Parts: sequence; C-alpha cells; structure tokens
Amino acid sequence: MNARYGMVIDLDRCTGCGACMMACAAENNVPPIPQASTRTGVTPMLVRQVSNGMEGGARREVFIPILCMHCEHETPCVHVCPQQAVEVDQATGIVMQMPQRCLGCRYCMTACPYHARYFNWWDPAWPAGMEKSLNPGVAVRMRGVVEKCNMCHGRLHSAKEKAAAAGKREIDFADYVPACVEACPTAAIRFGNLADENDPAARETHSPDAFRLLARIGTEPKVYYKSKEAWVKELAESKSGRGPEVKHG
Amino acid sequence: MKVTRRDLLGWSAGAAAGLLFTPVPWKLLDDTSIWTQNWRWIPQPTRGPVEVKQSFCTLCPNGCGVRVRMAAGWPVGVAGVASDPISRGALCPLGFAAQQLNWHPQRVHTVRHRGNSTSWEEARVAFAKACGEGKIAIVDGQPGRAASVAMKTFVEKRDGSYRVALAPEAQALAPYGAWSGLGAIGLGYDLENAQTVVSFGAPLLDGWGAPGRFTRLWAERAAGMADPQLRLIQVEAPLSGTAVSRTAARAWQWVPIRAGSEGALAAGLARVLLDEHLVRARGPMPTMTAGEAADQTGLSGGAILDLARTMVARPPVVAIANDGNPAIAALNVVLGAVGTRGGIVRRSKLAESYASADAVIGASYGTARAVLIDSTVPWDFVPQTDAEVFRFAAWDGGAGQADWLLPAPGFLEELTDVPTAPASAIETYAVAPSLVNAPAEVQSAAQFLGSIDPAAIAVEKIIHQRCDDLFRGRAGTVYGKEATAVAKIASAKEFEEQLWKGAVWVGVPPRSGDLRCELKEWPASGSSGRSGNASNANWSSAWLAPVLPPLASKLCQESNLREAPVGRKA
Amino acid sequence: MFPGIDGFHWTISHVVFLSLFFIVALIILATVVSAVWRTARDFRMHRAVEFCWKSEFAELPEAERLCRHQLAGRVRSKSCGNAFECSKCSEYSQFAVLPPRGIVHDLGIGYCNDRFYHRGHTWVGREEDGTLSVGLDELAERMIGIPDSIEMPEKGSEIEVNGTVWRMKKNGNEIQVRAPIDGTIVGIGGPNEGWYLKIRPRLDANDPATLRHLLRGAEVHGWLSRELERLQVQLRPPNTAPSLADGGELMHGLMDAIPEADWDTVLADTFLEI
Amino acid sequence: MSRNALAAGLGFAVALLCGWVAFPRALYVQRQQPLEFRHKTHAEKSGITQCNDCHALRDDGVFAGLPAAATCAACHAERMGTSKDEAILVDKYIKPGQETPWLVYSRQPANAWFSHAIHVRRAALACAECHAAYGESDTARIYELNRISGYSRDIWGHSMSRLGRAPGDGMKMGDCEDCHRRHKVEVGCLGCHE
Amino acid sequence: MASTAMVDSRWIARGEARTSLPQFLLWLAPWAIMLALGIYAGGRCLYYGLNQTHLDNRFAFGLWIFLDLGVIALGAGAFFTGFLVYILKRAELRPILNSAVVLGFICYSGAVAVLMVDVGQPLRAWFTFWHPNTHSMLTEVSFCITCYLLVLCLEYIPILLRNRQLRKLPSFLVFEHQLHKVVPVLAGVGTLLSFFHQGSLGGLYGVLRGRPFAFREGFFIWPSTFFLFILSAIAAGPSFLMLVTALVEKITGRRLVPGEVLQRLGFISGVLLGVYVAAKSIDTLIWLNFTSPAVGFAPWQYYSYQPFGLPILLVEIVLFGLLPAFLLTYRRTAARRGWLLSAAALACAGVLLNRFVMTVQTLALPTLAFDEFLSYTPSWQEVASFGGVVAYGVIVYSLSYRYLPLYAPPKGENSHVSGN
Repeated sequence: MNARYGMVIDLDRCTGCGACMMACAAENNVPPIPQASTRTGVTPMLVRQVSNGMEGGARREVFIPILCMHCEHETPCVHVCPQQAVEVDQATGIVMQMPQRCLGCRYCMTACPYHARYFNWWDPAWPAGMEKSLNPGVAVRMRGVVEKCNMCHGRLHSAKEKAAAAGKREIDFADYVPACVEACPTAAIRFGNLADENDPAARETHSPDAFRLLARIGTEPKVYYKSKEAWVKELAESKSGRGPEVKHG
Repeated sequence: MKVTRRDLLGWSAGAAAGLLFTPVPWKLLDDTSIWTQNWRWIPQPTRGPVEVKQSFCTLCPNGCGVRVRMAAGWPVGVAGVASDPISRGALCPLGFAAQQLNWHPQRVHTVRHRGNSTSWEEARVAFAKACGEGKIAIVDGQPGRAASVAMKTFVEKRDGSYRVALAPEAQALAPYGAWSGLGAIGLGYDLENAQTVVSFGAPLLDGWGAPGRFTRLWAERAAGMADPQLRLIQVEAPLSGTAVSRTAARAWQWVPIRAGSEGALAAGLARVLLDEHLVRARGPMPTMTAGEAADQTGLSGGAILDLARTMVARPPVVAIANDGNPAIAALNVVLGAVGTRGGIVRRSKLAESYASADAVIGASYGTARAVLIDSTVPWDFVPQTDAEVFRFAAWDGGAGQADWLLPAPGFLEELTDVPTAPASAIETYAVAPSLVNAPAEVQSAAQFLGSIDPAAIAVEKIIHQRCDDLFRGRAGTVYGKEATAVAKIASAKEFEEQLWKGAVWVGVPPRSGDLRCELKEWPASGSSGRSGNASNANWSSAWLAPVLPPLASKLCQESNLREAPVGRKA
Repeated sequence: MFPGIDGFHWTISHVVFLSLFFIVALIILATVVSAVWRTARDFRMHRAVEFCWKSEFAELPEAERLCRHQLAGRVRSKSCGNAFECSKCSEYSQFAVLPPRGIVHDLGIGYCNDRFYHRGHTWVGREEDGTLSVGLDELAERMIGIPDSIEMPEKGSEIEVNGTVWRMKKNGNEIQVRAPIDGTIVGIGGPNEGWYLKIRPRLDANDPATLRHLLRGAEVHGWLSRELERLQVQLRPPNTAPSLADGGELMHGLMDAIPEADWDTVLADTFLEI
Repeated sequence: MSRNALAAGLGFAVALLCGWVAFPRALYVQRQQPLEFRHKTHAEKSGITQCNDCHALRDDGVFAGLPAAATCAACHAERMGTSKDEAILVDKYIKPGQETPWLVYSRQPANAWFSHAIHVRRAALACAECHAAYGESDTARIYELNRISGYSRDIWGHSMSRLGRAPGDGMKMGDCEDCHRRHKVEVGCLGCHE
Repeated sequence: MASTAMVDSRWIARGEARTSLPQFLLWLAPWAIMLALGIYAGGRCLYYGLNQTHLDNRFAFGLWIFLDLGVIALGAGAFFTGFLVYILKRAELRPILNSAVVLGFICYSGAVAVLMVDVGQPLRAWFTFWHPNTHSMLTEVSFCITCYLLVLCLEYIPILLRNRQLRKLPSFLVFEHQLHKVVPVLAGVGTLLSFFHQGSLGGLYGVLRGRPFAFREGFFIWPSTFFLFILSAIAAGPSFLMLVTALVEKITGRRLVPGEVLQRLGFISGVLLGVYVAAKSIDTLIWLNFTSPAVGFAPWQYYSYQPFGLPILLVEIVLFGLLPAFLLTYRRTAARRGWLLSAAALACAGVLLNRFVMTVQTLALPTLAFDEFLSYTPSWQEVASFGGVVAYGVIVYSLSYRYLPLYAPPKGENSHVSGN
C-alpha cells in the first residue's frame, strides 16, 4: 500500500511566528547567506503575510506557509526537468528534488506556480566552526542547483533504518514527522498519509474549510490549507494578482 | 625521414580516434561531475554517533524544555519537549537555531578591559580590589536561580546591593507589587482560567512569556472559532502604515487606538464600567471622563462602551499591559481581576524578594564602586553610573559599554536551574544540565565570584539544596515522562535525579485572595517605558541574547515575515 | 540513454525519442565517414591530383583555358572543357598534325619544336634512353631568373600530371610548378643542367596518351604570344596604355627588374595557380 | 597512403597506451593506511569471526562503521605481540586516546545514504556482496584516492573499463541499481540520496 | 608590416577586393574588446556562480534565455535556406547560401555558449543526454540544438576549406569536395532538427500549466506555441539573412548578391509572416477566451500590468506582423530596397519581441493571489556576456567574409554538381 504523504495547514491557527521556517532551515542545513534577499534566498518553508486589504478594526491578516505542494497530477516540475532530477516517489508520493542530478537550468522554477523552488545562487557557507552544528542527516547542497521541500526525507531515512533494525517493514509513523510540523507551536500543521482514510490529516482534507492553492490548474497539490474565513479561501483561487494587496516587507 | 604536415594530420586523427577507445574521456566526464557534487570547499556535517539529550533553554527567563540532537558531541538540532508543562512542546523560532549560537562570530572569547584583551587573573584582581575599596552592585537578569543566590550572598556579605533587570512581563506586574507591598516577584497571570483577555499592546501571540503558554491556550480555545471560549481583545495602535501586529491580526477583536493612549483608554473603560455599574463599585473612580478618553484614543464613546460591555460579558476578564503602566493595573483592580481566579494571582511562597535594577540608575546608587552585570541581563540594559562595570556576556552586543567584558558560557554550556517563568501563575522548578563542554576561556559570574570568595557556595550545591527543600515540601508534582506527585516519590535522590533528567517540578495552583491591592485614587498615568506596541516587543527583541542565530537573520533577510530587530543582525 | 542506465524506461515516448535521436546521429556520422572514406579512396586511386587540377582548372581565368587549336589558329575561339586532357577530347584527332623540328626564335624567346609544352610553362623532351626530360620554358626562366631556393622531389617518387612537382622561391613568392606528365622521377637536374627532371613515364614514352595533352609547334607559338601579351598588360607601369603585342625582348630576371609589380597574380596566371 | 595509415596507426597506439596505462596512474594517488591491519590474523588469533563483532549496528540502527579506538583498546590497551603495527596502534593512538585515521575504502559522498540495517538485517545480504572478501585479506590494501572526485578507487572498481569485475568490486550508483534490479527492489532517488 | 600584409593577402581569394589589413584590424578592434569583456563576465559567472547575475528565484530565466531564443529564431535562416536550395531546389538562392550557413553557425554556437554559462552546473550538462527525460521540451531542445550545431559545423567546413591557402592541401580540397557532395543530406537532417527544436523552444513555454500566461492547449504532445515558434522562426530567418546581406553590402560598398535574391527572400519571408500572424491571432483568441479562463485566470488582467499592456500585443501582431508581411509581399514596396529592408527589420523585431514577451512577461506576472508583479534588470555581467556573443558573431562573420568565398559561389560549381 503506497503512502501519499501530505499536509493540512490550519491558517486560523498560524500566528506567523516563523518557527517552521527556522526548524526547516536548521533541519535541512540551509546556509545563511549574508548577501541573500527575499528574491535570492533559500526558504523551502516560507511564511507569507497577506491581509484582506481593509483598514482599522475591519482589517484581517493571515499567515500562509508556502512549501512544495507535492503536486499529485501533471506535476509541473517533474515534466519539465530535462534530466530526471525531479521525480514523484511511488512509495510516498513525495515530489523529490535531486540536487546531485540537477544541472541548474531552473526550468522547473519557471514551471512551479507556487514559487516553492529555490536556486542556490551562492556556495553554501557558515561562520567559522558552525559547520559542526550541521544536521548529519541531510547533505549540504552545492551552488548552482535547485532545491525545495523534500518533506524532511532525512527523517524518513532514519525512521526506515530504525524500523529495519527492529526487524519491521513499515516505519513507525511517530518517527517520521517533518521539522516544520514538529516545530509549530500551535500545531497548525497536520502531517499525514492522505491515502489512509483513517489518518486524521486525510480526514481533514475533506472538511468544508479545506482548500488548495490554484486547484483549478489541476496539479492536485498534496498540501491543503484550512480556514473558516471566507476571504482567506478566496485567496486560493488566484485572480491573477487581483487578490488582497500584499504586505511588503 | 622528414615529418610532413600530412603525417601530423594523420597522427592526430589516429590519436583522436584512439582516445575514444580509452577510459580517458568517459572517466574524466564522470569524475568531474562527481567533483561538482562534492566540492571540497563545501562544509560537510560531522560524522559520528547521534544521540538525543534533554535540557532547558536559558536564553530567556522562561526556560523552555529542549530536546537536543547531538552528533559527535555537538548540538545539531533543537526541538521542544511535549511533556514540559512550561513550554508545552513549543519553542520560539530562535530556539530552533540556538545550536548555532556558540559558533556565532560575535561570541566573546577573551577577557577584555576597555577593548584590549587581558586575562581572567587581571579581572579577578581588579574586581577584588573594587570590593575592597567600596560598595558593589550585582545586576541579575534571571532572578531566583541558584546562581542568583550565589551572587546575592556574595554581594550582601559585602553590604553591596543585589538588583534585577526585569523582564517586560514582570515589569507590567510591578504596580501590583507596589500596591500590595509584596514586590513584583511571585505574581502572575492566571490566563489558563481567564475567559476574556484584554491586551494593551502586549505581544501575547508573538513572544510574550513562554512561547508555548498563551499561543497554545489560544490555539486550543480561540483559534478559528466564531465564538471562542477565550476572547483575545488586542488594544493597540496600528504599525507603520496600515499593517497590524501579529497579535492584533489574529486576535478575536482588534481595537485600534492612537499610540500611547493605552492609559487613557484604561481610565475611560474604568469610568464607563463604574458609571454604567457594569462592575460592583470597586476601586477608585478615574478623573477622566469617557468623552476625554474617546478624544485621546480616537475611538468613539460608543466604541468604548461596547468594549466595556464585551469585556465584562465573559468573566473572568483580565487586562494585560506591555509595561508598568499603572492605569491598566488600576483597570484590573476595577475589574476585580486582582487576586482572583483568571486574573492576577500571587503564586510564590519560596521566591526571594529583590529590588528592581532600575534603582542602580542615577544618584541613588551613584556611590557604587563597581557594578557586576550577569550574562542573563539583556544587552540593552546600560547602568547609568560612573562605577567600574564588569559585564559577563557570551555574545558581544556591540559597543564597549562595560569597562570589563568577561566571556560567559553560551547555549547549554553551563549547569543552571530554571526557576518559575515571569508572569506564570504556577511555580515551577527545573534543572538545566550543560550538554556542551564550555570552551576553556569562559566562566560564569557565579564561578568568577567563587574564585574570589572561597567561602562562596557552588551552584551545584545550591541546586542540590533546593531539590532537597522542594522534596521536603512534599507539595506539587513532577512532570517527567509522566506526572508524579512529589508525595509519591521515594527519596530526595530519586527526585533530584528526575529533575536532572529533564523533569519539571510544578507547584500547587494559587489560591485566590492571596493578593490584595488597596487603591485610594486613580493613579497618574505613568509614563510607559516602551510604547505599547506589540511589534516592538516580540520574541526577537524580548529575547536576551544580543545576537540572532544566523538562521534567524536569514529569516529576516529572505522573507517579508519579520523586520530584523535593531542591533541584532548576525 | 541506454538500457541499464538510470533513467531509461521502456516507454513509447522514451524509445521513440531515443531511436529518432540515434538515427539522426547515425546519419550525420555516416555522411562524415563517407566523405572521409571517399577522400581516402581518391588518394588511393591517384585521383586526388587529377581532381584538384579539375576543380582548379574550372576556376582559372578564361584566358588560361583556351583550346590548343585556337592557339594554333586552327579554330577561331574555343576554350577547353576537358581540363587539357586532349585524349579525352573528341575533336582532337581531326586536327592532329606533326610539328616541324628545330628551335624557333620568333617571339624574342625561344621554344623547341621537338619539345612538348605544358601550360604551366614546363616542357617535356624525349631522351634516347626512353625517359623524358622536364624543364622550365624560357619565358618562365627569364621571368624568375635565379630562384632563391628550389625544392625538388626525391628521386624515385611518383609524379602526376598537373600535380605540383617542384617548388621554387623568389623574392618571397612561392612558385609551384605543375608536372607536365605522369611518371616516376629517375633523375634530378636543376637550372644549370638545363633540365630539372628525368622522368620514366607511366606508359611508354611513345604512347600517344603520354604527351598528347601537351602543346607543340604552332600551338606553342600562339600560346606563348598570348602569354607575352598578358605579361605586358600585367607588368605595365600603372596608368599607361598597353603597348603593342611585340613589346620588345623579354629581359632576364624580370622579377628582380620590376619588383613593384603584382607578382602574386602574375606568377599565379603564369603557373596556373588559382 | 600507406604512410598516412602508419601515422594514424601510430597515433592510435599512443593514445591507447596513454589512456590505459598512463592515465590511471595519473588519476589516482596512492595512500598508506596508518598501520597494517590484518583481518585474517584477528580471525585466527582472537576468534573474532563475525564482521559485526567489530563493525556493529547501533541500537538506533545506524551502522557504527569502523570500530573506535576504544573497541581496539579492549584487547590492545597494552601491546600483546611484537608487531610494529600493533606498536603504532597502541602508542600512537590508543594510549593518547586518539582515533585511528583509517582511510575508508568504501566511503561514499555525503549525499548518498546507505543503511546497513536495511541491507543486512532486512535483506540479509552478506557483507562480501558489497565489500568483496576483504574480511579474509591479511593486509591493509593501498588506498587509492581519485584526484578529481576525491573518493577511493573502490567506488569505481579496480578495472578501469569496469568490465569483468569481481562481485563487490565497484560501488557506483549503477552497481547499487543492478543489485536492486536483481532483487526487484524499487527505490526512488530519495531512497538512497540525501 | 608590409610582409604581414603580403602574407594576409595570400589568404584572400585572388581577385577578391578586400580592405587593407590595418583597416580590417581597426574594424575588428572594438568588437574584440567587447568579446574580451563578454568572456571575462562569463568567466566570473562560471567561477563565482550565478550570483553575479540579477536573476533570482522568480526570474529564473532572464536576458540570456531571451538571447538564446532570439538568435536561434533569427538563425533559422540557415536551415530554411538550405532547405529551399537543396530540398526544394531553389537554385536562385544559392548565392546567399554560404552566408546563411555562417550566420546559422554563429547564432547557434553563440546560443550554446551562453547556455553553458546560464546553467548552474555546466560540468553536468551531459546528464541531459545520459539520463534524458523525454517528456521535457528542454531535452528535445538540447538534443536537437547539439545535433544541429554539429550539422552546421559540417556545413561550415567546406566553406572554410575553400580558403585560398587551405585548399592548397590536396587532402583538404578533396575532402571539401566530397563533403560538399553530402551537404544536401545534412541540409535535410538540419531541416528536421531545426523544425523540432524551434518548435520545442515554443513548447518550452506552452507546456507550463503553472504559468497560465504561457500555457496553451495543443495538438498531440505539442502546445500551439510549438508551431507558432516554427512559423515565426522561418518567417524571420530569411528577413534576418536579408538584413545582414544588405548590411554587409552597405559596409563593404559592394553589390554581393543580385537584388532579385533579396526580393525573393523577402517574398518568402512575407508570406510566411502573414501565415504566422494569422495563426498567432487565432491562437491568442482561443487562449484568451477558453484556455486561460478554464484555469481561473481572467485574461485581460495579464495586460493590466505596465509596461506589459495590451499595446505590446498589438505592436507584435500589427506593427511587427501584418505591416512587414504586406510590405514584403506587395510588389511595389518590395521592389524598393528601402521598404524591403525596413520591412525585414520590422519582421525581425517582431520575432524578438515575441521571444521577449514569452520569457520575461511570463515570469513577471503573478500566479498566486498574493504574489507581486516583479521586474528585473540584468546585471552588467549578463549584458556583457550578451554583448560578447554579438561581438563574437561580428568577428566570425567578418573573418569569414574576408577569407572565405561567402557570396561568390565557386565558378566550378558545375563540376561539383556533376561530380568527377
């Protein structure tokens, strides 16, 4: 039985603290590049702040964590990659980016409607000695390749290994929790196997409040969002930038 | 025979063809690509056994439990501890990158005297000399630790004074301390039992108290609910332009007022509450009329009335200030939120009393010969004194404000204990063992004092002593893997062991009525230290370490989510 | 790319795409290989020189491509279409005439009636021992005078008609002399011997095909007179009208005498280079 | 023509010579192990017969790799024999508490993830299937470092053509794939990459 | 110096009047500097990485990709002329064939060079061939462009070997001759390859369902842009050829090809342009009314961001499309050199604008509701490399013109056709 790992992110619970971004960057050994900017950085998990454009007491703001949506169908990046550096893993449904195979043509980045892919514009570097604090479970990406959220597959590896060592075939799901999910202080991100109907995450995807970004493009993302606020749901179906104005940092 | 041009041509043609039948082109192609995948100059994670250890993050007074992934003896990942009753498994974003801090470029590595590096011996001699010559003061940032005791005893033995730089949450509690004559320590907000919370600019969802405490409460009882069991009302001026703070954005209701008019609104509300008999007449009547309040805050009189009604609609209600603004404290008195369930409560029996460090400032303590500032004191605390300043710090917050800069232990490099978090309603105690060997050149303030006064008691001893006392007290519960009543624990040794393994002792819930504030007339709206704006006080500025982990700077740099706090660039 | 390599799938698209690619690659390869192979074959079958000559002949100026019969005045105007291979020429036989003997001096430069002249200004003479001697004709000799250097082929090496047989340098100009006939070199001479090469022809010296393509008698006269005209035109000092056809005696060491002339062109036209 | 052929043939031969003989020598630099280790001797003398007696799996399933000096110290705290290699081990590494800087023949790039637990415990593969019969060898081979890629020659395998290699000779991705194909194991890229 | 000049003159075909060596060098100098600068800039990008550019995560493609698309479209003249001459036996176009081949060679080699700088890991570029993903348009492009560049080299060699000195080596001359005989085959292959990669370049954008501005429904596996790109390329190619020829004639002050050839080219170009514009208009209408709304994007909003307003679309279709198409085909205007050339210029501008819009506007437009509309200005390194490619083209072309028989097809052509 193949799994289809996915997430349901409850936007009503998100306070935009950024813990998920930090945990993600730390887990995946993302380098802190001094020259990087909002447009050249590497943020596999990126929380964006959007408002309903109102003034005064009527104003509402929502924080939307954007990560790879792990599209199920017509996965845009997979189809465009010239050398199979991206593939949808059969066993997990994870859309996998292989930095070692990537030649850095960035075609996948132009293909991704969610801008969830990032290019390593610089050589990875840390302040002297800080490489000792790197996570041994994840290899550092070299300059000139594209990367994105791989659903903390490093943790999946250790879970597999642990299971194998214990003589089990299936991993203990408790051993495999992506860093952002683990980090969220309000437990706004629910991670689970969407193929398993009993999985709480899978059940939440059917809730009336659940929605996906740009669903009409037909890429069937495996990352769902959830909100009770109508205006937030409207954000999902882009009106080509005619959505609520954006907070510029 | 002569080699002709034609021969060379033929030769090279043959050679070219021949090369294709050797490994040369293919192997080179393969190796160069492997080379590009493993460039030598790319840092690689250290190989070695991976283990997970528990301790507490002491970078701010809240002391959240942390689960630290260690590879080859170095911390490589930090996560919350779900079983920890203080943090409830949550950490502030900075915590998740804290493992980087000990390698921070601004880490203090050498003893520095007015900028020039010198030795510990020099510092010791200088401080001993100062002790001999006159009065000394010690400023502590996280009172109630074993180290605090050591410092306190040291300084009192020499008839000096022990002062504390208050965390913002504690500052807000100062007025109650003054009015009740108990001192700010030992007071807290009983948020767990509140139904309506009116925050006057306190960043409740963005770095107020232990990150896990209110956010979890809010997520469970308020987030996304049309009619939440916990109503969060955020009174706050809009940020620059039309943007609002995180707390205001996510609050059940946001009341935008003019910046700095919190006190006026509080008075106005109190006035309305009393005039309209929305509360049993209690406490002083503000001189300010609702009309005046409306003018100052920019709200309509009706809006203030509605707000007042909403506040009392769902008791218990408590108002939370972001500073020591007495008007808001007085509002709580009027609301009857002082000393009652779901309001401001007195938690402490054990707590030591102390004076606020602000007293160090100015003539009142101008006579000090030397001031020693512990590494737990926020970097932006600058004593206005001509005394000789000895500053302990793991990271250089910039500027040689201190005569002496003394390298202190960094993240998880020092054994310490974790007393109750400020603003907590219940007393807690935990032990934070050090997981990383501190570099040879660092010393904590307590160690430093110990090296001057042989009679001083070591931190380990004090912790041991405290565990003993707590065990004898027989009260409270220990939250380890599972919760165990202290009464059920066999021996002090076992109790202590549990704490060393990362368990947290949690005291008994406060009794209402322990705290009384008698207030004759409405207090003059005290000048608020910080402008009551949540954006100014959030995790990145309330956080004590003067530097951000590089990843935090990255977050500020590579997303629009947060502005980098001034002077915290990594 | 190939079965067994990561990323190869036995899917229609994959197979179709790759087979298309390989077909194209093969075609390209095949074209190159065939070109190379045919080149090699041309050399193997001694057709290279002949072929070069043909392609260059086609690019020679019209004036250099006249039929021998026009030179001899037997026809009004006819330019050669066979690259001077008279044995291949259908109309050759009808004009076949034997030349008179003796040395003629009617153009101010001499030529021998019993010698056969190549348009590259070499002559071929019969020797008693059945070999043929090859030399530069008088016009060429007078033009060059004493060459600065001569690079002769080795004894015994094969030469092919119209191929370059020896090289001479004069005042920085390289002169490639075309071989008048096919054969093997049996003797090396030089300017002083009066002959440059002794050749054993590939066919018998008396075989008509050996010498048929060369000029004799009247043809030589016509040809030389045209050559002299050309020289006069080419060597005249700038902006003067062309002088008359019999522009006096052709001096020795012309190249030294008129260094400023465009010798590159002159030599090329003289020795049939393009 | 024949002369041309001669020239071409000469060039061809020279290229072959350089490519097959000179090139490998130029590409790989030879390194000595810090000391001579004898698997065979250990097996015979100390009765350590199982690989995982020294190369063990940790409880969390992670492979411990080469034994730490501490493990050696269990027997070699003091010199037991007269061999100079043991002397080096004891005096240079164990006594000062230094780890022995072994050169690992099968060290893979950081981006390649391999779980011994999965292959040994679950798939029950014999060590020799990947590591050849090195366990029976009685010498520490010369370690050949690829100047360009920076990895051991064992990864490519000892035959430059990669043809007719002994089983366990060569540890390139292709070799893993072949084995997976043989055992009908489907793993995506991230099955083995980090 | 004199002797150098003498040696130099030896390399120029006899009887061809060429400017003096010093003058020629003077002409080359500025281009050489430009090229050197470009190489330096490209070198920086390779050494320090692409942080040298102003590309970013949203603008993953920029000036360089636009350059590639542009030159490859303009270079289409090469394969198309070859196709006309060898396959359709339009002998009258033979005079510009050599020039077309050299232009094609320049465009494609330049494009490939820039691509190698543009990718983050050039040393792994061969992975595309070793582990190809045949679903990707980019794979098709890489394969075809590589093969076609090879073909162009092979077509270039015969021209090269006709140089006066090189041809003195019998082996070269014979090889040139033999190669020349198989060129028609190469022309055929080239046509096939070009057809596909010109199309795939269009497909590159047409398949981006994540970018509703570029996404197009299509026929079989090919989106409509696939065919539009082919059409626009073969329409603009001849115009570009014409422009270059005219330019060279202007610079050298010599009439190189008979006027009819240019007119013929212009006519072909015009007709194809007309067809293209018609097809493009239909495609745009379908996209605006069906494709785009289907994925929830109100089409007019693509044009609500300046400077990419509706005018751009109109300019592309009318000013750079219909107008030149008319001017090129209408006898009266086509007869006038001035009209002819300016029309050709418009046609080229049209195809360039189209490539620009497909590259830049596609990336600038937001997809998510809370995206910004982004713009980007290339860094000096990008511009310099761009200039480097242009300079490279000018230099190669000048050298070829000076030393190779670009416009004078060998008098002995017949001997080639008949063979020996």
